[in-house]
Amino acid sequence: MTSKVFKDAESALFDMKDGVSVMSGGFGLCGIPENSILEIRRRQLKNLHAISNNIGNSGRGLAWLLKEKQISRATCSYVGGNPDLEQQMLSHEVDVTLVPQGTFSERIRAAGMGVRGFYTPAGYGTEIAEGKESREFDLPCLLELPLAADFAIIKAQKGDPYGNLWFQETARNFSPLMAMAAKVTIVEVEQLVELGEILPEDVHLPGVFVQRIYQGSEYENTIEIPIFEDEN
Amino acid sequence: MTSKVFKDAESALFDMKDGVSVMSGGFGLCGIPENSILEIRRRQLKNLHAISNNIGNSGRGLAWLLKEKQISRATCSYVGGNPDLEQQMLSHEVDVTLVPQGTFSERIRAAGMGVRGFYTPAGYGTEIAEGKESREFDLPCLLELPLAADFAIIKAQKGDPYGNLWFQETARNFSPLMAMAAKVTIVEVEQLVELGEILPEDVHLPGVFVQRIYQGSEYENTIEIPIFEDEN
Amino acid sequence: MTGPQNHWSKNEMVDQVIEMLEDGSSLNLGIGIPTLVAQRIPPEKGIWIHSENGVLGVAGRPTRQSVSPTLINAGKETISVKKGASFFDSAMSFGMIRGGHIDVCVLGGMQVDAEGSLANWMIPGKKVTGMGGAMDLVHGAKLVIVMLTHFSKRGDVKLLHRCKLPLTGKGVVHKIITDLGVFTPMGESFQIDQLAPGVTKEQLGMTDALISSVN
Amino acid sequence: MTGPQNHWSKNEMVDQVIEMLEDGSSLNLGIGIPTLVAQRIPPEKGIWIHSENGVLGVAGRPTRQSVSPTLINAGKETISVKKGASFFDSAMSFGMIRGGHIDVCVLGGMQVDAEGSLANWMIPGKKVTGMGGAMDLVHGAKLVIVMLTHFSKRGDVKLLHRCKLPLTGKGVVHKIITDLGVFTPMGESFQIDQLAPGVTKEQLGMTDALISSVN
Repeated sequence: MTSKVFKDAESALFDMKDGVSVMSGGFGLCGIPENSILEIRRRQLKNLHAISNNIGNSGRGLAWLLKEKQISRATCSYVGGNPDLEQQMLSHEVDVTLVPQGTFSERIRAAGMGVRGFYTPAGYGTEIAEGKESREFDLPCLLELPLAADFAIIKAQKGDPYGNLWFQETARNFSPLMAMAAKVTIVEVEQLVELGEILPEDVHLPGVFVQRIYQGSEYENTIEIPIFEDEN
Repeated sequence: MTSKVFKDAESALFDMKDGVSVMSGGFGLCGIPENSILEIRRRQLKNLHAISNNIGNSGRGLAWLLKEKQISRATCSYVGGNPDLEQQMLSHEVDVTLVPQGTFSERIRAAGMGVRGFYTPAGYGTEIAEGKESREFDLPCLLELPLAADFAIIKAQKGDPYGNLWFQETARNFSPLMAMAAKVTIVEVEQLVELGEILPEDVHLPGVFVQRIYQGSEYENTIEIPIFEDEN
Repeated sequence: MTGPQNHWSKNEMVDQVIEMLEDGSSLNLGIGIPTLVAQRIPPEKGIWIHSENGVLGVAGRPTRQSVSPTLINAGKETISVKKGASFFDSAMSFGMIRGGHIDVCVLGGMQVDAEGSLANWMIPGKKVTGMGGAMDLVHGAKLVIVMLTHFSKRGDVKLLHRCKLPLTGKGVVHKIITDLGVFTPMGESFQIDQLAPGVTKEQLGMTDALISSVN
Repeated sequence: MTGPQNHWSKNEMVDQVIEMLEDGSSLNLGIGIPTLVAQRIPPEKGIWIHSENGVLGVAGRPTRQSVSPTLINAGKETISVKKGASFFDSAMSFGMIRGGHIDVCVLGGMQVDAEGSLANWMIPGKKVTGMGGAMDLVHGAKLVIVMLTHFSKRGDVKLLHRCKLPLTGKGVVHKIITDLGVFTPMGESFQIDQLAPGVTKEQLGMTDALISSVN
């Protein structure tokens, strides 16, 4: 039986190619898959379609790839806080599609859960509605379609060899949803634990959604806006 | 501030009336809200619309209410194993709507999560599709609408005073979804624990979905089909 | 009319399913004969068994000491789980199926037809069990297998050109395993993939037109 | 043109929000001025603060000892949580909002209009921040409050008959709190619920037609 456990980012990302779509977990820099992103930079993959809430932030995360002009298309909800993306969006180097964050999450979940489309009020009556089907329920709603990807790169605090995952605090965000929505999901973990070490009730993402897992290293875990009690 | 914690089933169900719709958690008899169901029997509420995967089983659970002719309408996915329901369905005492189980779960989730409708392939080309809108995606799909209720009665292994819940093993099933989809969600727990005792990462259902909670008692926790190793 | 003597036992039917499973794959087992599959899979195949009531990693039966009322399969039977199992709610459970994450799905059936349609949830005027999860389970898995006895108690063959009973799913079945053989629905007829030892084509109770080829 | 001298401070604006909150209610706070609300809510009100990146039960700032890189709010600022907090994924987080389980939502804005429409995500040709969660947050909460300064830096009033900037949501805002007062959009005009002490109607920079009544 083939193991899902890989040695490192280099071995786990072996078949990633130019032009693929890649979902990347994390909110701002919280919970981002640092090792996998750095491996994509090392390999200088080009023409990527990045699907991520922020496409990096503060010059880090996926912004490492923006700086190297590796991303040609981006699907995200927020550009603020990411000067690299703002600049390449304005210069048309990156084709940016903005999606309301709740619709973004639900579209990714829909792809993972086999839901072929759904109706949401978000964005009705705005520019986002252009070209979309609308329909009246208790509120007027837009039809939104699943958002899938070739690869998902995500990070979890703990994971076991089957790929069962446990996320810490607010680092969960989009990661379990993306794991469901990609053809190949590659997980890096702070701690690779034994099978059975995560209580079956407390598994945040069942391993069936994970294709590859490896123990990450040298995490920066950057805090973007540190504010402390009694210091502001 | 009004507390969500009630003394018992009698006080927690104080405003439940004849004719309301009630979602009840549980798969067969696994994870059913025994105390709340028995309280509905004690009060002899009539003309109820029960929404539950099995509407009781083996003469227990919601079948306690069927025996007393308290249920006039049922929405469920499976009748097998529930002779009380089968008989009252054939005699037209209970108006039964059968919903495919995955559609049932997703419709309840949709009601809870504010999704106004979704497309699923389940049931396409079958009797279930009659009168429903269909639409071609990669597969032909049916449009399904949210399923909500006036009340949800559910059971959890552990709960805290805000209503954060933790479920044991396969007793989770429909319960967290129903808690999201009802106007008033009433939870009974085996253990009422202190605020903070359930690790924030391991909360299965955040308390914001719960209106009332009480410590249950005298659980039967009936096993429907006990089969043991080396004994069959 | 009764079936031929040389048919497969239930366990031999189950072994046909097990042969189709790739190591490490995920598998949903329907109520009835399919649950037997769980008991016979060699642990070294590393199969992950899903039950739609919210568990992945079903193992064998519990002991009288380890049994838990909150640990059951979709047939409401007591089970145990293996290391690495997980529990989840029903929306997630059916999302795994609908989203194509469960490789193989094995269901029981009343009738199955050459178009790959399945009927297994009601007999009009006689019996309604409800579809349970079956209408969802037939969409999504890469391999949908139906296990059923070749003939009904009345002696009617269950493999038809078109199902007469209300459908569970239309054009969804990939493989059929009966006590007489393994079949593939081809649209207007069935391909015979394999016959149980000693069983002949004539014993299948199917017209020549309904059998497209013997593999 | 600059605003009047007697306007509310940011903290006084925040206190207007806090007065509108029922004890024990749930509250989502947008990026910008609204995040200040978290710092000033009296703990005895028992408010549950939701941040759409996946947390319910946001409390004050962490200390240098307790700070965690994985514990932030939607503004990417470090936070702490109170007892009874929970973490969840983004689909659940926005489901809480969309499903109407969060009682109150407070957002910042660039423009807001008499129809209750809000613009806060882009200035064509100048600045695009993206809508983030704002387009979802304006649907679902029982009370949607927009907090913004009454005048832009250029001196333009931000309360308009109809927004000129691209909308975040159409007809979604229930209350508006500026540094000069509290307003309710009525369709064609705004109702003045309250003015900051010493502020007069004339100082609002709005035509008579745009003000329907003084409460």
